Amino acid sequence: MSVNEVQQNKEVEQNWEPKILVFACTWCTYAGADLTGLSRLQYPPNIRILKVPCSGRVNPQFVIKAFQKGVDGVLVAGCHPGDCHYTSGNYFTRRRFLLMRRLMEYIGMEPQRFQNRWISAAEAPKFQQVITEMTEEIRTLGPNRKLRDDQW
Amino acid sequence: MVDLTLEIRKTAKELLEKGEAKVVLGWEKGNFPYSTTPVFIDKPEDTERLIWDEYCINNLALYMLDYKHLDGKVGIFVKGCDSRGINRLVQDKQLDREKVILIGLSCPGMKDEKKAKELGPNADIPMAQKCQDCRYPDPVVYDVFLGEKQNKKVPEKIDTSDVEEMETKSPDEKYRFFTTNYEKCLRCYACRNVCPACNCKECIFDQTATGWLAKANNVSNNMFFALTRAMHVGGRCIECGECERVCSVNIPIMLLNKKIIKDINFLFGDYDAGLETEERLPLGGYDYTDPEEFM
Amino acid sequence: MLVVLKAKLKDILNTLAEEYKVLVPAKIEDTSKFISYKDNVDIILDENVKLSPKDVFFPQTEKMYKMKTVKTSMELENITDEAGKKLLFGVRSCDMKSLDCFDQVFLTKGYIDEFYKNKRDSVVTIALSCSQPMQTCFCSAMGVDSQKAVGADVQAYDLGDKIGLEAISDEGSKVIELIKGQLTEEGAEVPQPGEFYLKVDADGVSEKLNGMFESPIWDDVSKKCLNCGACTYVCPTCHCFDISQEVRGENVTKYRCWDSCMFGEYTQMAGGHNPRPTKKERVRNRFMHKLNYFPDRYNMLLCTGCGRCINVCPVNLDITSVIKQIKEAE
Amino acid sequence: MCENCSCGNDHNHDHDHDQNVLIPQRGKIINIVEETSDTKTFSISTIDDKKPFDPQPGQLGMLSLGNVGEAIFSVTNKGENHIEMAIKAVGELTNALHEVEVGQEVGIRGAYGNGFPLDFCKGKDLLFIGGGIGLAPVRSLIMHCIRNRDDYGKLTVIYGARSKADLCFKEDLFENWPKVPNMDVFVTIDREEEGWDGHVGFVPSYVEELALKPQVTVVCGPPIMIKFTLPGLQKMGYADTDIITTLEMRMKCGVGKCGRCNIGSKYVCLDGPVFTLAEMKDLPQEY
Amino acid sequence: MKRVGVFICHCGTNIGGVVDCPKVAEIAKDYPGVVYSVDNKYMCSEPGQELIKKAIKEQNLDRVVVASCSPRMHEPTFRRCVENAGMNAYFMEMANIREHCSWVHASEKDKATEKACDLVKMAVAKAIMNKPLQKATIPVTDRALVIGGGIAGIQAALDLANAGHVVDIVEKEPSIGGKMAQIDKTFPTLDCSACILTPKMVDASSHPNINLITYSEVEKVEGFVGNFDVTIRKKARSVDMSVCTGCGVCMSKCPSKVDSEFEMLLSKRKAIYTPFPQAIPNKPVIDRDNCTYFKTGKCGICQKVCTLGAIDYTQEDEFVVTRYGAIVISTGFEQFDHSVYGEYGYGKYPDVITGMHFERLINASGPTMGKIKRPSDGKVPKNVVFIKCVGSRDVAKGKSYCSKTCCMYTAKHATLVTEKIEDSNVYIFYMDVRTGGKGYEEFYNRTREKYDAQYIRGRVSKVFKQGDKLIVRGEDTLLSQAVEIEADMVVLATAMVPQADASKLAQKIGIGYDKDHFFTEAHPKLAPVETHTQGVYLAGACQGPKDIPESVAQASAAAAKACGLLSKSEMLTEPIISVVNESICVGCGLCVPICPYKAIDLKTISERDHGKTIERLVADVNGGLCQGCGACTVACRSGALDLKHFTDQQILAEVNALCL
Repeated sequence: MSVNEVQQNKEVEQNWEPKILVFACTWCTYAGADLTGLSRLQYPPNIRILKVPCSGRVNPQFVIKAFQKGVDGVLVAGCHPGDCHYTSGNYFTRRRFLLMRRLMEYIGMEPQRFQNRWISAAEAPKFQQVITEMTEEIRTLGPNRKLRDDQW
Repeated sequence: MVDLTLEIRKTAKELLEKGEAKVVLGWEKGNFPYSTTPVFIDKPEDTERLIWDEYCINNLALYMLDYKHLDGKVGIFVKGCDSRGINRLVQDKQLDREKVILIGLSCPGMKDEKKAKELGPNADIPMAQKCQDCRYPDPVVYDVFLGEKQNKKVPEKIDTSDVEEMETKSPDEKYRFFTTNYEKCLRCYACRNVCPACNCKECIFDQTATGWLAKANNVSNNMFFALTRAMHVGGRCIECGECERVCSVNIPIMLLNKKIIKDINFLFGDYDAGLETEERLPLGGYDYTDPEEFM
Repeated sequence: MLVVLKAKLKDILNTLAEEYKVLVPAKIEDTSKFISYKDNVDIILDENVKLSPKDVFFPQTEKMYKMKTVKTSMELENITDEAGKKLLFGVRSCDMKSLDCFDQVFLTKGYIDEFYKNKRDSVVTIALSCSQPMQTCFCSAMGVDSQKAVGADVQAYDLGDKIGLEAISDEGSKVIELIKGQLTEEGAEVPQPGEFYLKVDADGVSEKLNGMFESPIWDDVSKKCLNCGACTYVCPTCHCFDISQEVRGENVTKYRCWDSCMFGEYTQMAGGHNPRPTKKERVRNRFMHKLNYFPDRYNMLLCTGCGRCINVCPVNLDITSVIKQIKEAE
Repeated sequence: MCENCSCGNDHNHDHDHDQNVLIPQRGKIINIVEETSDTKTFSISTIDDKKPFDPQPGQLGMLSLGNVGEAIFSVTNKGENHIEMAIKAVGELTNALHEVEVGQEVGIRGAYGNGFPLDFCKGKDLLFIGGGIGLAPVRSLIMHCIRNRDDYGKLTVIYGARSKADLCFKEDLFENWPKVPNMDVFVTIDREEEGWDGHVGFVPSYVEELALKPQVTVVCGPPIMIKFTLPGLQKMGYADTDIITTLEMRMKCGVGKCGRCNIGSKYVCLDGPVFTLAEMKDLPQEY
Repeated sequence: MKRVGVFICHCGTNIGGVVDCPKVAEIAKDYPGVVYSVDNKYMCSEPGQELIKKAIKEQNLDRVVVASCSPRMHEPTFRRCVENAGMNAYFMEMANIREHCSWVHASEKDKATEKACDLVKMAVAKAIMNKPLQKATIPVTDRALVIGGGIAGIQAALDLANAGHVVDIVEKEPSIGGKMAQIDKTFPTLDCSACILTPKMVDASSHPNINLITYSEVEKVEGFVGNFDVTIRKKARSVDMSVCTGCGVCMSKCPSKVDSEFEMLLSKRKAIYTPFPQAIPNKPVIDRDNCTYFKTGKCGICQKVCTLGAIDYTQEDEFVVTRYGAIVISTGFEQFDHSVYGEYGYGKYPDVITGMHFERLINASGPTMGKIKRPSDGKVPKNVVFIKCVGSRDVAKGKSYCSKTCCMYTAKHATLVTEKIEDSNVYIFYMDVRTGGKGYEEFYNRTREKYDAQYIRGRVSKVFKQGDKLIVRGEDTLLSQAVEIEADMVVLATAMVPQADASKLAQKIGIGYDKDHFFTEAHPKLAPVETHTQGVYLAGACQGPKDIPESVAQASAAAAKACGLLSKSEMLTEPIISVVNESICVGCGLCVPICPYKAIDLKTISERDHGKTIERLVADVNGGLCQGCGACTVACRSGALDLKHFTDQQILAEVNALCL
């Protein structure tokens, strides 16, 4: 049995639903999510958006912390390179998370659980698609146990 | 090495006698044939305590943090790894290069103290892991150089075969490997405290009120510690291997650090930290042409 | 003396495991410690474990009680230890001595630490004598008899290819009773301890320290210290702890966990004042505590000569050298 | 030696060995008095309106807020069914405490520490010197003396704070205590201030100025105040054994186990917090 | 404990039709800190806002959470609302349960309700951690700096000056005027460039609100919007401006002749010179690199002939620091270095010239007095070949972008050649012809039809010499056949590139620049003249290739923006900025290069440390420059840097709340 399967059975019975945290920058992705709403594009209700001014504000430590506390997936999303409201924040995001993503994968976290996307304020269909796909991927993987601090 | 020991003593003595340095950092013999311990000499007559042998493994660079506010200069003996540690501190603005006198020594590779303890000092003691991986046995910066440089042919790139091997494993295998190792972690913070790149005034792991890391020892918190520290020294790790050497429960810490070094080399171009002090750190900058994986 | 072949040790442990939760010294992931006995564990008998058995009695992180906090209300809920007796096999004299120190701390001076007491009361110990000290051992200098442990329920002797067993307490007799059928009576002698590599003379060190709080040796001793907690965490006698809580919304778990006097934050007060602000004060406190304060308070040294701190110290700050320095100080 | 049990402690205590000393009782805050802008006095009783424990003057209590943490404070007074603690907002827990309202449930355990030497003080004239929040531990003794007025000689209080607004226990200082027979209260603030017609100046110099000479003095306040008061007191002829003060260290368990509050071989939580100057002179200067 | 009030908005049926709002309000009552929770049809309506205000007062609330539409919609509304009730605006948090919930989960009502609860819970957790923030007022200095005195700079300065603001123009050349002064005629009207530029130059020089600081460069820029402290290096002119009358005797007597930059090296100037006769200020400078006196110490003729004693060889560079409220950057462009196109023979053959050379050749006051003559032998060329897109639209060798003006000026050149030289033939090699602009297409058509310019679609592969002819070999891609033209002269339409030191200037000011070193506007559509640094605006070709009318229009736009800023004596700043915890900061400086606004510096502080006074470095955030992106906070390992309103603890509180 895989690390995740060990304690899964119980949760599956209790109608487990993936819980995905989305860090979205105010200017692009958050606005893109707003547009998704305005356009009434439907996607699974499994994400919770946490608004940050810029994807450059997202500390990789937040991601580990979120997994520790019990989310099943984390998406960090911001403006496309070149579109950053603050000129360069997303270039730093890119560097940091290129490393972080590899590191997480390296210690055994499934890559689907931690994703990064550029989603502009105009890309409502992309937002819809990314969320839908990610939710499904994580549903397939099941509840996350890795890094989770559940001994309390 | 005996000759060099004499030269080391002479050099230290001169620095102290002439008043060029207020204190000289080196190594002295420990209680066992296979142990040495850092020593801080401030009197010319004490320079006899200094030695240079195949167990002078400690990276002395980080001690410079204790002398930040000393009026006067510090003399310090540096091997390759120590010198990169010095550069680390200079680049991090924790050390004024003018305030140290670096006495360079070419390192033949130090022996593994832990193995010596197990095998006994008379056995054939292998070279310490950190020295086997070393690519800069000669100091990269110094003011005085003692002995002869080896100009040893070293591999151009860091050996990451162990990292690559780990990468091939399945997610669950990898996770099990790291968690069984970090389950042992005592969080004694020896790895952090010995690291020249860990030179913060107050480490976030000590700031209990902020909620980053609870004191409770469990594998989840320990992994948070491990991953966060790896990210914090990412692009700054000078590969001295001290963290792994000092781990009281033998966690292969360099497997994380080397992973990040490998990725930085691959993603952002080859970079060896601690070779010079002016260049932008890999995580202190960016390039428009960085690989695009975010889609 | 009742003896058993080392090769048959597992048979005995299997028998005992029916009655007790048996813990044995074993290699695990590049280190060694006491772990639950299973058939496939890699028991080590030729040297002491790297991590002391103190966590059996005083876990690194120990849940104390729970609270449920809803708005202004706060309900308390106790946590009960797992039931059942434990049997700790193969504890060395130094580590048995450390339990003596722990008993003093946790069970005397007006207050009994129930968390410790519950665990302590549920453990039966089989001590094991040392045939050959490790290089870093100096227990004899700390007044510990490596062949005869204090406070053990059963004393075991390393007799080469055999192990000799001797019941010490009533609880120990019960243990022997359980395995009697697997033991044979032989006329074995209590073995002589081997030679110690480290020569340490600690006589009078406690008294000497009385006037040495302001001694310049502390500057000297502390310089190389990195203020990590390695020595304190591997030390079988270090018992400092912190109390904290894990908050999960309304549910709060109060726990205690090992702390180290080497950490700056250890004595940091809320207003900002720190009575032991630099490594000099911290290192001094550690050695004074081990060699002077504790003897003053409990009439015994807080060091059992297990040598673990010497083994793990990143900078080879060696307590035996410190003792020597103290004795040589003017 | 403790008479309640065979624990070997050198003073009596009233804990029940069946109860786990590290687990608090469920208590609640029944009253909050705002002393100054950063200090409040909290009255605490158990959930069933009893006194959580019966502290001797000078003893300590461990107070906790469920989701924030636990810290030790000196008990400033006790009532029929409650104890009082004056708490200054300096850290995470104390700041959180300053936000709670009456009715908030808390964890409370104690009493810890030695307390003031009542027998020694009995029948003597007492001088209490306090600065700022430092009056808190002394107040428990003052209140004890007032409750048992006949057991003690003349009571004198010298108290100072930075400004009028920083004075704690104003009602006691200006209303209650001056009415107590054979009791004098002297209050000073550091700097001149509008609306203040009392004494102006630092506590140490006020003590020398007044040149009072009761038999025993209890001094509590910021370290700097104590440091400058002691020479004056010694000049006035107090013996080291007649000068009593309290010490503070970081504490976690309160019962001499967790290790961090030691000064030399003494644990402040157990052997303190009350020390005479004579006792302090035997301790290493590390507090 | 905090007292949080939660207000759930139905937004009619927009939210209420999917999310069970009363249920959310009921559940929210149990969240830590919540003392009041209610739902309402329209929270943003007048009665809705009254409800909030009333609850704040009656329930003694110190935090408010509004769950409704996107904060991008109504955050200002509700901030004002709570502020009116006496609460700090930043104590209000919003949960987006419309765009992010009801509208996207229309068919999953239960799950949408559950999600709305979570979003409210996160907002409550964050609100509890919120700190009161105040907008700060900073003074605004009523003085503008225009960097670059070309047409864009002049226009911006005039607009600002006419609006009553004092303006300084910094120009690195001895005269203002820029590239437009070099140009002969302007398309599509073919009026004389100098005739329309010089009056503007005179206006600028004589305007009481405008100060010209020529032969000067920006050395350093410190401060922030409203308060830029700019250090200007006034290069040593060797001529005392206050004395010189510009009589020109010194220039006529000067024995050193130097190739004139203004004339594209086609004629000579003196070592003491003005770039062109109509220069403003019309006072010379000494080119020290080429002056005999400065080279050998001998000569000194100019000093001798100047009766006013204006020549001063001892002058040194002077540095002046002035405070400005706003900065307009109009540094213009340079010509692309087309030497990478060796195949075109530039440099090898004197008769291969650039468009700018051509401008000087046909200019009546140029080196040939307006006669088109080949540089090599002075012959009048009959066959002239123009090659377009030299450097533009060429990813391999040049720039990826279109320089936008070349199509038009080449058409203009073609017309002029045909007009001025009888029986001449014009051939134009092109990739595309782009003539967006009023009257441009008509002009192009005229060039082709009336002036018979032959447009050949294709690239030139080689230009080589045969006799005194230049053979231009290329391919006509429309006919798919090789072409060879015997030309007398070849004119290259080179790309526009920013000034060579543009990136350095950008770094000094702290603005962004793109891969080609054009300055980056704050938003390509909605803020095309602003930069990311508040108070710094862009005009002209420094932001991207532009022709004259576009440059002028952008200059006026930039001036209008600057006027808006300067018209107030003080301004409010956003309080969401980074802060440094100095007690933790170790002064490593890793945050410094990360800030795109150059808002972080290291400063030295002194403090007591174990009885000793020590000095150490710590990071220092300039609140006027910081825009609150938070990128620096992640770079700070010890967490000494934090972003107000989005602190580590606030974000962690949200994460925790979600996971409970």
